[in-house]
Amino acid sequence: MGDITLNHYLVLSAILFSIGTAGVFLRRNLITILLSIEIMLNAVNLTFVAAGRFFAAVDGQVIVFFVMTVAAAEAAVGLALVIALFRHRESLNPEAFTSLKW
Amino acid sequence: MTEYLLTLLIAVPLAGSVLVLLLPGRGEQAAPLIRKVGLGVSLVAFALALVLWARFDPASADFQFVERYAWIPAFGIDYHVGVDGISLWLVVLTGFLTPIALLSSWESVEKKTREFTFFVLALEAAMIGVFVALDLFLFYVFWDAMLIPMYFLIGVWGYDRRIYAAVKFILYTMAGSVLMLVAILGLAFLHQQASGEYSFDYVRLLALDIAPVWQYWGFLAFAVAFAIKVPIFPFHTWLPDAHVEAPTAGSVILAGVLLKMGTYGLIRFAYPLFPEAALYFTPLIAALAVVGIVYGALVAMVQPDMKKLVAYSSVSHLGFVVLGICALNANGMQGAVYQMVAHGVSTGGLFLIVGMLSDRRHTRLIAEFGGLKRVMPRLTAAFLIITLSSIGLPSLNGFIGEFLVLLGAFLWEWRFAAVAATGVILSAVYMLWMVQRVFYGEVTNEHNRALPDLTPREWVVITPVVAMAILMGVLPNIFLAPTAAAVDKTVQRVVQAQNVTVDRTPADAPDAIGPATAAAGPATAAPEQVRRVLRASKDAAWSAQ
Amino acid sequence: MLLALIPLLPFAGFLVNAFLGRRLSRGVSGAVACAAMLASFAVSGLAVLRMLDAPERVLRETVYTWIASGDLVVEAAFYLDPLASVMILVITGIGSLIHIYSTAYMHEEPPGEFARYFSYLNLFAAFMLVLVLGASFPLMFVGWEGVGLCSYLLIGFWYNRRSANDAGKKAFVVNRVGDFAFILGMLLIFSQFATLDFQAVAAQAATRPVETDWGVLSTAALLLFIGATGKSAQIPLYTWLPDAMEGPTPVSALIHAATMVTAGVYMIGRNAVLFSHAPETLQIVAVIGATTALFAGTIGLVQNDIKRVLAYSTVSQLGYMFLAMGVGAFGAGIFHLYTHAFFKALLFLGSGAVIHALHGEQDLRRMGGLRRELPITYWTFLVGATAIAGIPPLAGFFSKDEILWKTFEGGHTVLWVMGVVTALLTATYMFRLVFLAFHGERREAAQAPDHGHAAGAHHGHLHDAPPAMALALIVLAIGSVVAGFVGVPPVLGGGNAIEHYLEPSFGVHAPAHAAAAAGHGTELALMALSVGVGVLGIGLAWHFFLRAPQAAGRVAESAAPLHRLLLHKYYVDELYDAVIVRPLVALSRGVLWKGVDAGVIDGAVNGAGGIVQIGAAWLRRLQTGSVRVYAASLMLGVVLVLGYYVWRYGQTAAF
Amino acid sequence: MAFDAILFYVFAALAVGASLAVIGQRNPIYSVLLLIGSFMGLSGLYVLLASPFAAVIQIIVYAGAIMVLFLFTVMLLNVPREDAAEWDRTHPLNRPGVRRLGGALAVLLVLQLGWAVWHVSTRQPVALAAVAPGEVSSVAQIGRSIFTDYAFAFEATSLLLLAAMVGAVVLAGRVRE
Amino acid sequence: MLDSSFAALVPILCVTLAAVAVLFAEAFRREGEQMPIGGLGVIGLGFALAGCVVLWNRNASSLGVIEADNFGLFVSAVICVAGLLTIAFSGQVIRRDGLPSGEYYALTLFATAGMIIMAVASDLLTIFLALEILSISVYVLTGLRRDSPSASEAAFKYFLLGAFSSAFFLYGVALTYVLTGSTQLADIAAWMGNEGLNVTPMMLIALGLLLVGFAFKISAVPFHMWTPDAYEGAPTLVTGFMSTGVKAAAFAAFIRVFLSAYEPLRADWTPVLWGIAMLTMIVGTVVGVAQGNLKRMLAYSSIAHAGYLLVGLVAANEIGRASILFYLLVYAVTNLGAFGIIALLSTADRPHEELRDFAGLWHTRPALAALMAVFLLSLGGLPPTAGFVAKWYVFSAAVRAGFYDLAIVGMLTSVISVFFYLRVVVMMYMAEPADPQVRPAVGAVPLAALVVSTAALFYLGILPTRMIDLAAASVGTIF
Repeated sequence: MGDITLNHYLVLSAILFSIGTAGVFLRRNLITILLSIEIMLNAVNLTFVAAGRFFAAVDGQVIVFFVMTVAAAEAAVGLALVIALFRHRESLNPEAFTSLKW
Repeated sequence: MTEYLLTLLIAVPLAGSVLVLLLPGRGEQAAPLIRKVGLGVSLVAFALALVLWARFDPASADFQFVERYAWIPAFGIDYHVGVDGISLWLVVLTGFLTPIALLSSWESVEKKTREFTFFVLALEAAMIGVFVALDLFLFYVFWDAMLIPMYFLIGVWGYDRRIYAAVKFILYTMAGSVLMLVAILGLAFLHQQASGEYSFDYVRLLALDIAPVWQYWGFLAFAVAFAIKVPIFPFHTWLPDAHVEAPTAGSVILAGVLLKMGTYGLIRFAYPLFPEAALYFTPLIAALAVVGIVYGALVAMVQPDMKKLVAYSSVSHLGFVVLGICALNANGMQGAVYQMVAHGVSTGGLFLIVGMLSDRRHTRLIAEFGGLKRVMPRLTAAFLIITLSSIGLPSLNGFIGEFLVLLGAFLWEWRFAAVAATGVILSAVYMLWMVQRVFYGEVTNEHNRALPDLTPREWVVITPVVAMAILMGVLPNIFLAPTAAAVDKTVQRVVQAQNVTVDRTPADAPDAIGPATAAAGPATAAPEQVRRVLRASKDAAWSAQ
Repeated sequence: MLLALIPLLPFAGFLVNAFLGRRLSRGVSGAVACAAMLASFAVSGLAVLRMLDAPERVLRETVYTWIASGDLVVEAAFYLDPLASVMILVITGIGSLIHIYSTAYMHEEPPGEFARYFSYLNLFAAFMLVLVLGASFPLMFVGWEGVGLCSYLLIGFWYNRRSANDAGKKAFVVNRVGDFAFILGMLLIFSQFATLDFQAVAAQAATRPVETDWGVLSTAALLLFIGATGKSAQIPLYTWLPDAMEGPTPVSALIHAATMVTAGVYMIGRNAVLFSHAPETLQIVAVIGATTALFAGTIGLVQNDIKRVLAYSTVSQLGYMFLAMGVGAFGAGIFHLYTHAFFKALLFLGSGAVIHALHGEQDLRRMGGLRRELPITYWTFLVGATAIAGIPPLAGFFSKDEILWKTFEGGHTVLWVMGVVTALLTATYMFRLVFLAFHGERREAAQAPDHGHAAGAHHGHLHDAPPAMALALIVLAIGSVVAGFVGVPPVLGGGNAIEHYLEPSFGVHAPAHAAAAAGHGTELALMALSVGVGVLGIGLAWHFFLRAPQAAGRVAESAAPLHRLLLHKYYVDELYDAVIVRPLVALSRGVLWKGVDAGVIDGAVNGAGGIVQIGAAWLRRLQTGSVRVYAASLMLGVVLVLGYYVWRYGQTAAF
Repeated sequence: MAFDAILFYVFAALAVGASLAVIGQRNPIYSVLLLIGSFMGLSGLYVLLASPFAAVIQIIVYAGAIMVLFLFTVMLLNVPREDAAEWDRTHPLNRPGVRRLGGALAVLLVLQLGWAVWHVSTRQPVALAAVAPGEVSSVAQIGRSIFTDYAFAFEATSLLLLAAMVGAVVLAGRVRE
Repeated sequence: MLDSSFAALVPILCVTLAAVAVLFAEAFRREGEQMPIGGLGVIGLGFALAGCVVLWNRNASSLGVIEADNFGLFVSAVICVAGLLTIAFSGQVIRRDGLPSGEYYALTLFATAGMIIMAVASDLLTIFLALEILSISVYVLTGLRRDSPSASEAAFKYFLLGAFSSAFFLYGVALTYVLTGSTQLADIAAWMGNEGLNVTPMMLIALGLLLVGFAFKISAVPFHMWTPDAYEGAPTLVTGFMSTGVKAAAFAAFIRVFLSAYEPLRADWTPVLWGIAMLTMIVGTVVGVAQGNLKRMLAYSSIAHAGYLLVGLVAANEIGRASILFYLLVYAVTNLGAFGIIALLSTADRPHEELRDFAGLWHTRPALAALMAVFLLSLGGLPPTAGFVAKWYVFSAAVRAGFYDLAIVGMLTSVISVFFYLRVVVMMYMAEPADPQVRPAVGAVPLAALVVSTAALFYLGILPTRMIDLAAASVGTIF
């Protein structure tokens, strides 16, 4: 324990990242899966901010700004796709969308 | 013209193939014109091949008509072509058989004449390219490029199981040749390590001193590629399928020229480039060749399908060629070169006639025929002559090659020759048995009663083949003489490498059979010495295993 | 060009008949063929005369270089020496007669077939002459195989007869078996002497010591001899010859009696020096020859087909010749070859005349009493039979006796006994033939004829040989009488001219002559013995087949198994069929083709493709369509890559 | 234990706990809301890291805009709960073994990442508090940085947003006849 | 200073402006009015291509994150060619399929811009943003056929996995930043150069995560699972475009990152890439054998080709880099040609993408069949097409570097791949048409594009010297 070092943040972000990855293939709801990806991105953001703090530079936060933009863009497109999918199948279960395979 | 002769030989059929595509006319309306143009182009190519022969200097062992232009300089790849005595005849043979193949399909190809002619001419260009290429990259390009037209010829114009056969043909051949490509690349980089620059040039690579381990892998890669093409037992199973399913023209070219690429490759590339490895593997290859001779003959004997029978007979005959190469002496290798051409003529002829029968009856099963001699005596006579040439009747072409090969092999290792010579018996068995069942006896099948004899066109197709078979048998020296210098050079190269690096036995090592007496004269002394060195080294190679 | 002309003339005849035959009438075809042969005969005579004038009695003509490769140089060269001269005269002379005979014999064939027949016959003559005149092994081999080819074509001349085709094919294939050894022999010789020219080989062989133990030359000679057993129908490759009787009878006379089958003997004579240096091989030759002679003679005793009897007789007589060669009596062997050509050709042509008269009937059991209706045939046939039985002063007596004497003189007592027994058998079966065919009464009703076209003809009046055939018969009969006089032995006051004439060809310098004088008494005694045996044989035949025909039947019944054995030719054909042919075909079809080729090799090839297909099908199932599985796969990849790094770091950090 | 440290653990626990709850939650609405909770934790951590800009946009942009978008969608589609139809429950991928495998992969990833981090930590055990924050907290500096050093990235982002906008419209919009 | 500073952006700007212009044009388009919108794209791409030519050998650099070096320009040019070909085929197809043309072209151009940025970016963050630009555009393009369930499904799968993998990639960027304090490739390279001998786990993990991100984009095994589904579901032309453009861009960045920034860790990434290359070649070809849908088959083929390209990367020598460039160009032309033909033969209600749909094509459309055959044979690597030279080039790099195993496996798998390419040829040439189906006519522009592509393939196959020299020059001066 003791002092909080960069590593604490890195480990925390690793844990969050892994939670996100687990969510991607454990959940059976497209929206939750998208949320899981958001968790992953946030975990990365934490790393950036912590590292920026460590280097005493603003780069970390700037990058986080861009990552959030990306997240927003992904969310927009992702949700649009979810809507499109839902129109076809009335379901958000990923297992309902397996017409393309093999 | 001489300085561009080889390029012309490649370019003329190629240009002809494009020309055929561009000829006006829709569908089969244009077919008569296309046929004539195709035939004309192939005849021009043949004429060029004859010019090549006429201007060829038989005394020289060097490459002639050499052309060399930088192609991909970054890798030392040149457009480098030339012929020597070994490739000369194969070029001429290609030129000889292509018009015949086209003419043989005059009527039997009823659909897509344009594409058919295109592919045949493209194939001719690629085949000539293979035989004249002196840059390994160029060689490989032609080698692989040749597969495509052949694939289409089998697959589109073939018989019932044509697709299986075509795919098998192309995959089998490619599977072998890609390893060769890796070896070629390896060679180029070895050259780069040795001299600082890449080179795919055959002549330069010959000067390369290759470490034994590279030689072994390189030789194996080359040899497998060529063995599949030849085909050497047990890589032969694509051949019967391809032959049986191919249209007549395809079979003729396949048997007549394509198979020779494998044996040509062995002589031109595999042996001279990797002499030590070649010597190491030669007994194995020779053993496979001998097995192929007997095996091919035995399997041919029991085939119910004429084309398949002839196909297996090719396996047997090509075994002779390979055995001749393995003998590594002038007789054997000259015999091999000769046998390549002879086999091209006679087996080509067999396929032509089987094709004629097949055109008439739409079957090639031996059991469907019988007693045809009564109905079509002329065709029978032609078939008989070609049969006899195929089974090696002296005074026809088959004998010379077989005899020289057996002689060469005997001088090297008599056991191989002894087993191989049984092929002489077996070829008579299977061929004559087929002749008997197809042509002799009573006409048993009503369909055969009214078959027409040779048409004028078929006369034109078959006469050159028969004439060639006789000419080659009666005046073989015309064909042998130009090969002598080049063959000697090749043999010397392989054997000398042996002398330098592997052979540790004293020069007067006792010969198992006994050397020629001094009375044999100085003329024979040098080959004898070579032979002796070779023998000793072969023994060493065996005992080393 | 003189020598080259000899084979070229018949070859020209062949070309004419082969290419124009269909448009020529029978008369023209036959005339062309006969003219070609006669011209060749004339040229041969001319050449022989010129040869006799030449120094060392040798003519050599090089036309061009045929094959040149490495140190192998084969010239298309012809070589005429006394040995070859005998042969070419026999070939062209008897050949001409047989051509003439054939014009009548084959008259019923349609013109196209007639021309085809003569073209083959001419081609045969051409090849046979190449065989004889060739100055080197390969050139001889050209003729050797060429005559085999013509034999094949002529045996199978009636190609719609299955049995004829089978016989032709069998002849060719069995010959090929011999050729296989012949080729190896050539190769071995080349490897030893670096040449294949007969003279050069002989010259070099002469410098070698005689191989008292088995050696290279013995092997070479043995291989050549195996080749000869094929061509000359000796044990074990004789089986094709009796079947070859399927061909037209003149063909049997020319090819399967007078000329081609003697090629083996000729070849040994041609290589006498080589064989002389291989005494062990000579021993084998002699034993094989004597055995064949005896063996074929026994079979000949019981055969009922007139031509088959003659065929076995030929095999038997060829055995004699090999016996002679084997005991080193090359001259005697060639002498017998020469006399045999006359009387055996005569016998065959005579049988042909019988068959011709009976419209194809060949079964002795349906003949009898033909003496009255076919007088020319009968008398000439009788001359031939007497000659072969060894009754002096006919040709057969001198040559056969010479062989027996040389055998005895060489100390080969067992072989001599076999020879004498064979002589007895020869006389017996030959006169059995004469008595059954020409004496007694016609027995046509014995069995239903199985030759369709022979059916209606039996009761009509039989025609004796037409002029062309009669001419040949008579000339040959005269030959059979007088041919032997060139070889009257010294003991009977002759000079044995032919053997002296031939000696240079064999390179043998007559070591036997010194001892000859001492054995005169023995020689005379043996001569008497062999004549006696001949007479005895005739007597036996007379007893069993004319005086008391039922006695033969009784003997046959009392030794039924033996009789059956002989009738079925010792079951050798069946044996070959069961041991070689069938297993080979079964092996090829069942094991090699269906098993190895289609099963193992193609199985492996297709199997490789199959593995890819299976792998594809399996891997493809992983692509389930579920995005979560895809994510898991991606994740798995991540974990594997990172895991690899963990592992890798652990590896390096350990140090 | 310093106050900073306590706050760190509290926020970390919030972030991790909420995140776990997000993926352990069948109702997407709750998931979205829980994720916002997680973002709060992160925001707190950003404050601890002397990065107020990040902390603020985390709340305003992320929680305020993006998550609202999610909420909109969830409500628009009206699928409050993860549907677990019969075919889904019997789906091979929902067998416990497969699910455990998925979990195991995640755990493995944690271990791998953690391993890497701790290996670093043994070498650089520097307390962040000991590092002078410098200009990290200066929003002005961030603005300068964005328009100078990151000018291209900024422009690229505009491109990204334009593309996403067009994309979202074309995907979610009504099908044109 | 300013113009030189913005010079490197010219190709990007051209494409972006074209995209914006397209959007404007679409906005002002009246309902039902036909507008040659594609022409705008052609102009933009043409100028971009011209910009690449002008910038050649200038080593222009803009804003510190864009390096218009020859390497980047070569790839940019390849991407522009891919874009041009796509647009050339598009006019007819989108009219027929009723796709929203304005959005289609705009997104295609956005994606192209993203690709070009990715090819020339020298900063990890920029690369990430470029990746997102192109990805998002392509996701949308994939799902453009909203009425088609499979298109939506494909788009979503692609999107989800793409987002998933870019999170990994981003994490890799973050860890790199943690280590080095910078996202600039040059800085990272310098740092790695110092620390390279002293490898820490963090470096390896960062490396691994970046690798995963790239491997996903180039669809290497086992990160390939999205590929077949996305390729099958997407509109055919989009499939062609993303199989070539995305691959080219991703490879450019891959090479740049791994051969500059992470070059010092080569010993660490070579074995992993070796394994991935092996797996990719094998799985791609083997599974391709079992496909009956042409688009899906070409998807697996594209996986296999990614494997061959990886071979060049693993070899990592001069030849390897240059060969990748050459290969990308050839692959772009070839693959787009093949997909173009599939697209041109399809109609909205009657897709022409199953193997059996091609039965007897030769009889009804000999020219198209011949062109298709050439493309397929080039994909299979048979001379005298460019595909052969490309493969030869890549494998010679492997042999040069001593990776005989890769070369041999590559060769053998390309033989297997010939099998499935030939299945199409078999269908076209050796099978009779099943039912006399009406195949749509092909317009002049697409046909011209196909013919030009074919000519280019033969040109590059027979006289590759110039292009090989160009490719070699592109990489010679950079890394």
